[in-house]
Amino acid sequence: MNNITIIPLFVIIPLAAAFLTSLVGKFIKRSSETIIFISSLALFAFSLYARFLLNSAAGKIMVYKIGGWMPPFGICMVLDGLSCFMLITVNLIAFFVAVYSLSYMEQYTDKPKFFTLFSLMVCGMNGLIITGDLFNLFVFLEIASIASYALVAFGTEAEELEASFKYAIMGSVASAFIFIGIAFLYSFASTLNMADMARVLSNKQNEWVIPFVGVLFLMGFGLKSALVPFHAWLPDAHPAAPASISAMLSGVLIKTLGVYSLIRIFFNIIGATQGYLAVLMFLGAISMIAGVVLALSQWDFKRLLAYHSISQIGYVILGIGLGTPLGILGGLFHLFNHSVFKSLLFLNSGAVDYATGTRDLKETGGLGKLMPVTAKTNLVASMSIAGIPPFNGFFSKAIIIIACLEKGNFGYAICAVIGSILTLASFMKVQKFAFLGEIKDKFKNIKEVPFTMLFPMVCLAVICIFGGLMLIPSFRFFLDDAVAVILKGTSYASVVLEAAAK
Amino acid sequence: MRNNPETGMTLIVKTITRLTVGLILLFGIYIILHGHLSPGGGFAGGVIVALSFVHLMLAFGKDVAVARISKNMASNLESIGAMMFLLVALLGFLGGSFFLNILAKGNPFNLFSAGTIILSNISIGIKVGVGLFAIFLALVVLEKSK
Amino acid sequence: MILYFLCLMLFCVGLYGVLRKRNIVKMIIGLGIMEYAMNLFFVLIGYRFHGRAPIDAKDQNIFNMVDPLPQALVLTSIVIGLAITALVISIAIRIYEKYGTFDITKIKRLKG
Amino acid sequence: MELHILLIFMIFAAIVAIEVKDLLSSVIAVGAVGFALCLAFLVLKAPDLAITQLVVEILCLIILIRATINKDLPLVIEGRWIFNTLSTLGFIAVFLLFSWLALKELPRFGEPIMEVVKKYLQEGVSKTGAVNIVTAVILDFRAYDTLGEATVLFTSVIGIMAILRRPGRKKKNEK
Repeated sequence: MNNITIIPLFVIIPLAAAFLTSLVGKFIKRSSETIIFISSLALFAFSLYARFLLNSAAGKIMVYKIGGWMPPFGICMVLDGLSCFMLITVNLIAFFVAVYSLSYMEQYTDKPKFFTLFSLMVCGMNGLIITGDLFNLFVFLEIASIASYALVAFGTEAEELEASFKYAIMGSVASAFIFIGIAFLYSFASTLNMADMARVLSNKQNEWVIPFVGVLFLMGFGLKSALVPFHAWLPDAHPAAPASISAMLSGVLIKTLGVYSLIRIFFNIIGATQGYLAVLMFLGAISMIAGVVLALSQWDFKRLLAYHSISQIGYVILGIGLGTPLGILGGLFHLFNHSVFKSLLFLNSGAVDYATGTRDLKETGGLGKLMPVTAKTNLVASMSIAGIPPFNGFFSKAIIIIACLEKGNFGYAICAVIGSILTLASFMKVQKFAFLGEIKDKFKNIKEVPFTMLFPMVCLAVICIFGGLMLIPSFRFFLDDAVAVILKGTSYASVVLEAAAK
Repeated sequence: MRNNPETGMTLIVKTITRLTVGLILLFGIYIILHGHLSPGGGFAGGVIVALSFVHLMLAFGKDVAVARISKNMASNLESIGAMMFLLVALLGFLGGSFFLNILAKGNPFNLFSAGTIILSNISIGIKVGVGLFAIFLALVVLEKSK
Repeated sequence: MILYFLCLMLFCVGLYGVLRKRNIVKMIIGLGIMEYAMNLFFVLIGYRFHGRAPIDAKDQNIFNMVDPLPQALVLTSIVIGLAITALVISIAIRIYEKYGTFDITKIKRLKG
Repeated sequence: MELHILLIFMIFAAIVAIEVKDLLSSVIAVGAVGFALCLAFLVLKAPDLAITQLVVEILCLIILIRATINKDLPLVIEGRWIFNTLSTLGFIAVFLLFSWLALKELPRFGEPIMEVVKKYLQEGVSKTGAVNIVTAVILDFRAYDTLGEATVLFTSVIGIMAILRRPGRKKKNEK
């Protein structure tokens, strides 16, 4: 057993948890809760430990060869700065959401099935992040997607089924585009390993193949990450799911399936040219503005949050599309921050729903006095998402805007500022109608939600407040290593292949 | 041809089914076990096994098939099959690596060759066979419970 | 070349069905056709003229076989397609039960 | 040549399946596409896939017919707006045009590069002991993919059972 054995554990633990939960969950009471709690805690601990191991690894990269086959022949798992960053984000949110679900899911029947699907979704995301093989990425993307289709429909009410159907159809079309793209790449390069493919592609002349494949992947992963021309499923699917799942979907799923895969393929395999970056920036800016404008007119708490997810993903893509070190740093930092505060907001909306039974902002009001913890954490999250200093959202947005100015893209910088102001406006509405003002008669006797739901909200709010500290030099390695991987571009190939040869 | 899920189809269909369903099941098992020697394998064989149960159910009605394998049992068996495959994968850790094929490879062209491949095929076969049957059962039972 | 193109045309027929049909079952069928087309496309890529099926025989040498890797990948992809189709059908059955129709224009509780 | 005929047949059957008014006929037509695909796999020297496709197709057809039989079969009147149809067709035309350009640069049909695969063919039998190279690939060289595949099916079974269960929510005990 050496250090490297930690890598496959990120897939084995959630998979074993899922199988066990579905096997014993029905017979032994509360066993599924215990299994999921232990497994998600273990995953979170292991992801931090992996970060610790990575610091001491040579070249800051670890490669695990499955079945002992050398990379172009077998499948390998790669743990580098970027995947470690994503692993920590995913498992952090997954742990808190799992704790929250312990009480929240009491409203629904058949908890063991919920936890099985939840665990499979985490397994799919972890597998996607650590894999080093293009087809394997597709397989794990499908695991995470199918689990999320089923989870969106978990309440089996008419709206949920309809949203899930829409999501499943659009998601499957996206997968089909991705699959065709992989087929083109396989035919052209005759290999599936990502590092090997990057090596082959950089030595091969072509005119149309790579741009065409790029467009296919942009459509596929753009659909998965809900960039604006492809966003139609998100405002239905995210509100329909149970609140804890909305937090997972908005918080990490669209980022892992969409943004991470897009970054990995465009920067590390195909090699990002100015053309791709310009397209990414344009889509990011459009999403940023369109999402927030659509959000302004919403009265359903969760639907409003869902539109804000589109807008915030726009910031992430804009930052990464800039292609400068500062822009990528801002984009990744915003990705992490958005995971934290958007999950927190969805958990808040779930708490409001749990206590009052409604999500309509016109009906609620004055909840601040009866649910003090929910109201305060929601205030923190709202200020974060609107970019008020000193919360974490301010720092990442500021970095993105500065990076825009630095590169001379004043138009995009102004877009980002306008988006931020509109975000503030729409969250002031949430504060006013949900938590301030007069309380309605029928909600006089509601109580604060149970402890297991409060604990994750408080923890996430604390991360929101102190998230800005990640920028001080002694903690920055967490972000800097991820940025370094992206900036390395297609020389990713030689790094991975060398590490594998050892 | 009335297709009534409670009582099944006519006598002719039932008689033919009684003759063929065992053969179909046997063929599925053959395909699973010979996955490393001939076309087929755990997945195709598993679907054939599932189809033999579906066949039984369409001909004789729901109750006869459910008497042989119920929905709960199907879903438990599926979890067990999945666990088995994961265990085969974990077995590789004994030799040092996830999914390492550690058993003796044997002579090619023999039934007992290819190390862990045959174990993987069997576990996938169980998993797929009962899993797909569980899907079918869930869909049909639901329709009748209205 | 012509074969690849015909295969992508089949893909587009399925895509048209998914995007333009207003009946849930028709959309599922369109999805199925897309899955057939993409599987066929991948296998076409691995075909080799005068190749043999990738199964060893005792007396023949093993060269000039068709590419086995796409076949292995497509096997996975067929399973994924089956899984998605079954899931979507089960959602469709529940939707039918709630609304009594497969027509998507009548199923409009959600506003886009 | 037989592949061309099969593909053209598949395209026609697919168009029939999409356009025909009756749902049951549509399901039967899609079955025809599936069985033609099975034949195409045989022509392409992929017997494993042909077997799998055949049995999967049968199962899919049974499930689809189960889902559609006795359900609203009459005409489906579509809200067919000319603009939407034209834009969809336009998108498809652009897609096909660019795919034509990209396909020209791929290796020609029948002559794959087979860079990595050479090793599978040469050492597959001696290293894994499996005579069927496809099985050797899916259960030894790329067994991790197969774990993923089994998990996909498992996810789908659990998901279907979760969706079909009833009731979905516990009754709220009103305060």
